[in-house]
Amino acid sequence: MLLEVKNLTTEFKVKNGTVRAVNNLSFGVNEGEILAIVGESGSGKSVTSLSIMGLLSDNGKVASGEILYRGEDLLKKSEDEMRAIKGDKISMIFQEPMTSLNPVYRVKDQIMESILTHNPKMDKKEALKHTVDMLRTVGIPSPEERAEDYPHQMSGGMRQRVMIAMALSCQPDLLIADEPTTALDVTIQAQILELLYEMREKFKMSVMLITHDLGVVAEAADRVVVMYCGEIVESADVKALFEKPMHPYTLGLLKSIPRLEDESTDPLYMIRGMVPNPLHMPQGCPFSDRCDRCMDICRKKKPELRPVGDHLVRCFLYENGEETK
Amino acid sequence: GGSKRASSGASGSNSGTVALKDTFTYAQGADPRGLDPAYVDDGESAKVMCNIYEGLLKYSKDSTQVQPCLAEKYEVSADGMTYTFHLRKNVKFHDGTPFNADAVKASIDRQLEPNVSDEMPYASFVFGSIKAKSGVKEVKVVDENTVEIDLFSPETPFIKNVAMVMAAPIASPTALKANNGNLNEKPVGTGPYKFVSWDKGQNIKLVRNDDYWGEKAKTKNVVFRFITENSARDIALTSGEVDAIDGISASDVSQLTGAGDKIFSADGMTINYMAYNVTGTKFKDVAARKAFSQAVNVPELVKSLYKDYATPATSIMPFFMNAGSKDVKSTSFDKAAAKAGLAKAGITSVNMITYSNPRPYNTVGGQVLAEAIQGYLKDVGVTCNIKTYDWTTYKSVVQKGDYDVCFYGWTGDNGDPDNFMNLLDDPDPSMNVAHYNNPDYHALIGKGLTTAAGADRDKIYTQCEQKAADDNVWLVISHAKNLAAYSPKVSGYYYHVTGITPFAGVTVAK
Amino acid sequence: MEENKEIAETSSITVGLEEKPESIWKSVWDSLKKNKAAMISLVFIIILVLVAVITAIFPGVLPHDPYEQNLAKSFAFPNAQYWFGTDQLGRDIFSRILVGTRVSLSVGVIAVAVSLTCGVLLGSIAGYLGGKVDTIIMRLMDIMLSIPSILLAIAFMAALGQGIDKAIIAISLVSIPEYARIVRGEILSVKQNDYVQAAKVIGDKNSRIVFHHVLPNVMSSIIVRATLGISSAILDASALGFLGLGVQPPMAEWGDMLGRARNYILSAPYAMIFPGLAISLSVLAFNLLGDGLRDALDPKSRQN
Amino acid sequence: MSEEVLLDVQHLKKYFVVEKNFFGQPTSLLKAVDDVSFQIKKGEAFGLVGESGCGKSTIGKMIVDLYTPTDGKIIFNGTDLSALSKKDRRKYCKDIQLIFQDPYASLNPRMTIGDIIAEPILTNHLRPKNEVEKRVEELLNCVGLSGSYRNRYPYEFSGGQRQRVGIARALAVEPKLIVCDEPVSALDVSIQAQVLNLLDDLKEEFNLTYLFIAHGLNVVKHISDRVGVMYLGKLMEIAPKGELYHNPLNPYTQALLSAIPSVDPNNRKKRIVLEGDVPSPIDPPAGCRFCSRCFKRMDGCESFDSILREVSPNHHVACKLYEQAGPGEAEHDKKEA
Amino acid sequence: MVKYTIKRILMLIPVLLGVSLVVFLIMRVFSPDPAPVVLGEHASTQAMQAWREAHGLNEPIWLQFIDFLKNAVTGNFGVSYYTNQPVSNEIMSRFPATVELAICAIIFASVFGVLLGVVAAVHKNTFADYASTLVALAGISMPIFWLGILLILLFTGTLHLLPSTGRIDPMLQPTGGTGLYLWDTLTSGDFEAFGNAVQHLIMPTLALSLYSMAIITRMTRSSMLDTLNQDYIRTARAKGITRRRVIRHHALRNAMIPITTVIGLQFGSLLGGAVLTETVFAWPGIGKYTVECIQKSDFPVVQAVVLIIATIYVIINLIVDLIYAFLDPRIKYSKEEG
Ligand SMILES: Nc1ncnc2c1ncn2[C@@H]1O[C@H](COP(=O)(O)OP(=O)(O)OP(=O)(O)O)[C@@H](O)[C@H]1O
Ligand SMILES: Nc1ncnc2c1ncn2[C@@H]1O[C@H](COP(=O)(O)OP(=O)(O)OP(=O)(O)O)[C@@H](O)[C@H]1O
Ligand SMILES: [Mg+2]
Ligand SMILES: [Mg+2]
Repeated sequence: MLLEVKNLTTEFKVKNGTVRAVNNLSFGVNEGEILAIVGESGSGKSVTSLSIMGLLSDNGKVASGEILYRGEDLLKKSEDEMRAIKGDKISMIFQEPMTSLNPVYRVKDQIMESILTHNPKMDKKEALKHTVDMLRTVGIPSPEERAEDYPHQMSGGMRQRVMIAMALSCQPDLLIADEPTTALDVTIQAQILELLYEMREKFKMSVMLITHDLGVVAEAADRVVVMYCGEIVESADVKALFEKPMHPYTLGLLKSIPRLEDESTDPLYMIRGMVPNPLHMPQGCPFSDRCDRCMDICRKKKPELRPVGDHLVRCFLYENGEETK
Repeated sequence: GGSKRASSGASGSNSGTVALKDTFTYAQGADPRGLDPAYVDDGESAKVMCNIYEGLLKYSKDSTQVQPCLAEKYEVSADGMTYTFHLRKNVKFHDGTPFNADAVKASIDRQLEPNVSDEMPYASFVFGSIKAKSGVKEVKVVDENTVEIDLFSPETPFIKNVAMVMAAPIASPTALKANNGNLNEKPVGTGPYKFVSWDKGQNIKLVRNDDYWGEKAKTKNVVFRFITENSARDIALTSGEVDAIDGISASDVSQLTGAGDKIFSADGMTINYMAYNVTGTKFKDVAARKAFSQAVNVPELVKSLYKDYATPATSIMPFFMNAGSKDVKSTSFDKAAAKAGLAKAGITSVNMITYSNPRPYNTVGGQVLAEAIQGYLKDVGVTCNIKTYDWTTYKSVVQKGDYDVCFYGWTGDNGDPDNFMNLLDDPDPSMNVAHYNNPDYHALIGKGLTTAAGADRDKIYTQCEQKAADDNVWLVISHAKNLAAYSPKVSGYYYHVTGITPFAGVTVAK
Repeated sequence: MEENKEIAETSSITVGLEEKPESIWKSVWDSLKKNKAAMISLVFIIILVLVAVITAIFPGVLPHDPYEQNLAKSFAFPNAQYWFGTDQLGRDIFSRILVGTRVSLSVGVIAVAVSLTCGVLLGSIAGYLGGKVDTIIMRLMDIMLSIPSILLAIAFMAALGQGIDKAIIAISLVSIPEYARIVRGEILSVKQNDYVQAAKVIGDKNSRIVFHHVLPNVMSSIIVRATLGISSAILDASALGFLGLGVQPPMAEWGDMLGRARNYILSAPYAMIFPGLAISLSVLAFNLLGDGLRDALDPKSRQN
Repeated sequence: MSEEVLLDVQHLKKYFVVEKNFFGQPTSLLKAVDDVSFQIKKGEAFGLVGESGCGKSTIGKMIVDLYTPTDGKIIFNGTDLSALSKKDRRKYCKDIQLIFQDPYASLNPRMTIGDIIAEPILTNHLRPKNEVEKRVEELLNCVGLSGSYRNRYPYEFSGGQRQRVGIARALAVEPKLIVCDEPVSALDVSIQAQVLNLLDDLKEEFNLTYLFIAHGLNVVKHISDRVGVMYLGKLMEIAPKGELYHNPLNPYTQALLSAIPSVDPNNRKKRIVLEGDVPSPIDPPAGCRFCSRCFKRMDGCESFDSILREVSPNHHVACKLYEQAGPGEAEHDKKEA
Repeated sequence: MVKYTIKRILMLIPVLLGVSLVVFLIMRVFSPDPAPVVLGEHASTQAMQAWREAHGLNEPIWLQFIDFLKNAVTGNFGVSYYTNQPVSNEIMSRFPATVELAICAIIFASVFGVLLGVVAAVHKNTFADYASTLVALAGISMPIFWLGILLILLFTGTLHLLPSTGRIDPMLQPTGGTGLYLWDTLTSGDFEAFGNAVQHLIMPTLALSLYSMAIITRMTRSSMLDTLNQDYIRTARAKGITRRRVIRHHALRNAMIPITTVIGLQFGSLLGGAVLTETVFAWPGIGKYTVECIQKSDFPVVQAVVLIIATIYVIINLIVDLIYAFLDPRIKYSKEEG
């Protein structure tokens, strides 16, 4: 296993208390696989990735748990050691291509910075050449010229390509992609996803793909982790998950998306209510308020994540290893 | 006028053994307006100019008695209309031009019609006006070293005017020609110091004139620095940035002496007064004016406002200008009488106008003075509404005459009593702020002008003063002392009654 | 931006929707209450206001008559009788500072009120109407802004003459452009908001849109500016007073007291230290309160 | 749905001036909407899709009078709105309403929900004052919110709830036509469905007509009857929903459809990936706007007039491929599953 | 860019015209009559009338204004009423003092303001943050003149460390040159004079710059906090570069964009603050002189000074805008209006 997250809990201090954004989270990423993490806004996807990268904002900290990269706990590493890993072994691309590049530096300078940081011996000329190569690899036309551009001179799709080029410039083992296509147009979204698959093949790396779009998951992922309110509610191989979603939340999500194939004019399936406030979590299962199949116990106790068939599910319906009807 | 003055000036302790600095730095409150005696009217200019220029005559060190200077002697004709000056020989201007009768004529002629210009504030005061047939009629060059000046009518003050630092000094005719007749920026005279440079707002530097005809100046360089704020000057002196300062406020004296600095204090030629508007509604009657005057305890007021650095006034002129001053009887403090008198006159409120800036005759500024008087009048049930204006505005406001009482003052120019007393006879309301107009008084002034200097003349002016006191035209408040402070290392410093500061005798120990 | 919205969404839900609704001002107040510095300042300002009002209504509470001179006791060192000493005319500095509160506060408040009104009016017209009107108004403001305000104020004072009313006019005049600019900028940005467009779509008239939708949303930044503006008006007034252009005697004004005492800093430093402290502390209080208000009015901080 | 046309947009254009010379004359134009015509029938939901910046919102804003058209007509119920004076135009406010994309920015944060909904009623004098409150409650219930929320402020609500308030505000004037400008794109998946269902229900209940603007074809599909596809200020294709999804004719529509990932890991399709980005709408090239990215580009596209032609009944396409084509000859592309 | 600059310079003309008109109106229509001051204690009513006539003050105001404009265009601002010297001489002899002080102050304020602001932002909610916030609060709350006097009391009155007045010991004063003593003494290699000039500059600079420094500190702090929250900072951190480089290279560079505006604006307010500072420290500059001239109704001087200061102010704003372009590549001037 390339990366293993064990019992990760991340908390934020806010005005009125402490928000537990990620709660006792455990999962792993295998060499060469695409692991998708899905969940609604605020379910803790980004916080998980930021915890791995050690990029949490000042008011947040990992309260407990381990993050093992090739067996070594990243949380125990010094700042310098972490810096050597970030951008080199594990790199990350972000949701907002429009704002994730520094507006005052040329594209080439930003990519070269990454290369030179991790290859201090390389001279500038060489780094520039490598930069142009990377830009070409991610499909930027006439890369020599575009390398001289400032980010604002590029479209969103181009910027996301630049971000990818930058993330891949040191050939990382693991790429964390936090909703890399959400902010982009449909046709551009397709381009970027296509590029990601290509790059994965080319660089033989693992990808942790964060998204809230189940379509993207179905298209791209090998395995899926579904998060809700900072916890994993279900996790399985991608085919298994889409064939037989177990957790009522996963099921709801899948049913509520309008599908192209769907010809009926029936109303869409709706998940009732809203995500609870992280400061006022319900006592029992966080989904209990919105669940169609909520039982008494759900409101009182928190279910455990347990294996059910080839899934891991956190629901009292599967208390006995199989669905209770 | 005679003079008997208590001078606590810097005693010239001629300790020849002490090593001397070659620079004397003096701080005053403002830049001179200019350095051409014909073009300026302010004390700050005078202090600098008196070191560069000389006139035909000069005042003696501690009075306004005239003494020879560039003229070795002079004669007045019997009718008092012709003055003949015998000039000193072998004197050169700083630019090398020889000093002679032509130079004298040039210096005076430029201030006579038709050459005189608007910007020459003292020209008519010193030399009169040909149009108005007063003052100088003609300057005649008798020979290289003799000049004859003819007047239109006998004028006793003329000889004092010739010793003034304004208008009267003789400037180099070559320099005048080279600078379009205006030496404001490039003064050239015959004095003990030569002009070096003037950095506006900062300083003026002078250097010793080594070709001086008389005793050479003792210190090589003189620097005048311009520091507006009183407190800033005080600090500059205590911290050793400058060697001497003037215009210090009375309340800082103890601080300065405490720091080891010395104070120079001598009666100044000033009067600080409050004028009643005698043509106004409230103070038409002498009785009302008298009652108001009685309400103010002048000695107490002066003591607290000016500490020991102004003398409570009992008459218009300081004693040293006119021995008779002491005999003048003025209205004195009487609270009960004041209350009764004011009630009788039906005065319950008074409009006062005053100026905000400190003036040479009133170092605390008109506002503080007005407030103090406001306080006294409150005790007798009269409300004073004070309106304060800065000096610029004040002069225009005064002109309009829209007040019951106003504050004003006067600094003497030449030590002649006419220079003071003539104020109450001036037809111009901006000079004669009380709007006083009395035929008897007018007659006295006219007589004084033509009477030859001496005891008889002094008596005439004493009568003037008594008349003004009886009529309660002014509430005379104080004669400011000329206050200056200098470091104990300085010797030979003095501040003349006319407000000038000749530095030729000053030394500064290292 | 994106993230804030999301945090906002998740956190806003549980405000137990059946509870009594909470007005915006109450929540601003709640969040202001947590800011210690702002609360201390607020208390200080309330005390200032009380002092100003009480000394005006019951001058008897003052330890001494602030206008009563006692020439015999001029420049008394601070002592049990005269806590802050006496000034040149022997007046009690402490009483004068208390009375001066009224002058400083009213200069601050009135000047801000006047300049704010004019500034808001000009800024709203320029910002909302745009086009030529905007250009003309803003050029005018540019002209005023390019003369240092203190010089402009001094010139106004020199022209108008001395007096507290004149000082207020001068200070108000010179601070109009700043308000106009701020309001215009805010209006331009609020104008872009969808809710303003929504108001147009439902058929609101321009005037209603400005007064109902635009201005109230600019209000919070105006309030903050105004609070900070009071502090700079107090500073400006004291600067004018210091230069001897402030008030007519015997009125007590802090800057004026300081300016007069300046000539005696060596002999009577207390005569300038205390008025200076009074100015600094009041200015500080208004600044801190303004900062606190800004934080409290910031929608980001209100969400939780 | 009747056959009566409620909204008829004819040759609508909107050009923004991006650069002026010293004398204030435009030197560069942004053609946000360039000669667009379509009709919406009473009771119909017309979907308008296209990528960011193609001019969808601009059309919507012209219809609700937030922008003044550069050229063209907007005929509502037989009246040409673009020819009316400002004052007369205002009378139509209550007939045409807009729902905004951003539920956070479209509600005045200083007003209570009740006031926000009451405002259009009062402005347009639709109810006597004393009935307004009742009406507000009614509207709130309509959009699935409790009437007791009336005194709350927008910041106390979630995005989905705010969008409901926005819908209630639009409904308050009892409009005939509602322009929905991406009403769900800012919402979470689970909330999206709630709002879409609500809009669907309301349409039935109040016999509304929708112009429904969206980014992607999947959202539009559920709600609209007919769909128009836009690209760079021009309409590329208009067809009834079923027709468009099963038989997209314009290559752009095809690409757009194929870009939507399917929710079935067993059916990972080969998608059409377009090259490059949408070109800038500033001084766009003549001819077919899509030709720089088109995978079926051929000679003459650069000079194609880009006019919609009816290829089969009710199916209009602007593409060189169908320039001469009658309905029968239309190239039937491989259908996307 | 060149086109933009030219356009901006052209736009100065109406502003400066407006400034001239405003000052002209204030001075000539509303201000007190200069005659009594110019003519001094001995001014008679008649003399004053003659003087006004001679100086064209009896002409219709618009004629006076046109006259003034005509002369101003040729750089002739007339002659000071009070000293009879050409106004340009009077101003030029005092100008360097103010320029030197203002430059030192703005450098001091910028350097320390940015430094404190960055430290405060980077160490938010720590002692360093509170300390610099405190300094900033003190800076915006203390009247300049009071601070100046306190400094004098301390450094000159009590400690006798620094000179309280003037720019330099007059005997060390450099002659000729630019009038900027630091520059003049340094270029002529006169280090004693340089040291002396520095000593004189310390307190005025401190007093004048504290307010601006406070404003810059606050601006820097908030701008840095804002920037540090930006996505691209996270990107930079994800690259594995050092914290220091993130702050200096990525955050500060972006934060500088709004800070530059504030610094530009502060330069304007420094020119105003100079009035008070120069008064307190007897600094022979243009600010104090202008106040004196306003009070003396020396119209020609006031008109010229205000026009010059306004020009400087507007030019500084222009420069700030140009610096923007350098700092922020997103700005394209060709498309901007004003
Ligand atoms: N800096 C922070 N301070 C306080 N709370 C935070 C912070 N960052 C995240 N959170 C909280 O953590 C929770 C999870 O946030 P996270 O950003 O991981 O969501 P997400 O799943 O990435 O959602 P999205 O799809 O919107 O990106 C949220 O409830 C949020 O309120
Ligand atoms: N007020 C305006 N001034 C100048 N250009 C504008 C203005 N409004 C819109 N545009 C431009 O017009 C074009 C079309 O904009 P519009 O908002 O209609 O696009 P859209 O299709 O709604 O996009 P999105 O999906 O991002 O909402 C864009 O290029 C936009 O930049
Ligand atoms: Mg996220
Ligand atoms: Mg849009």
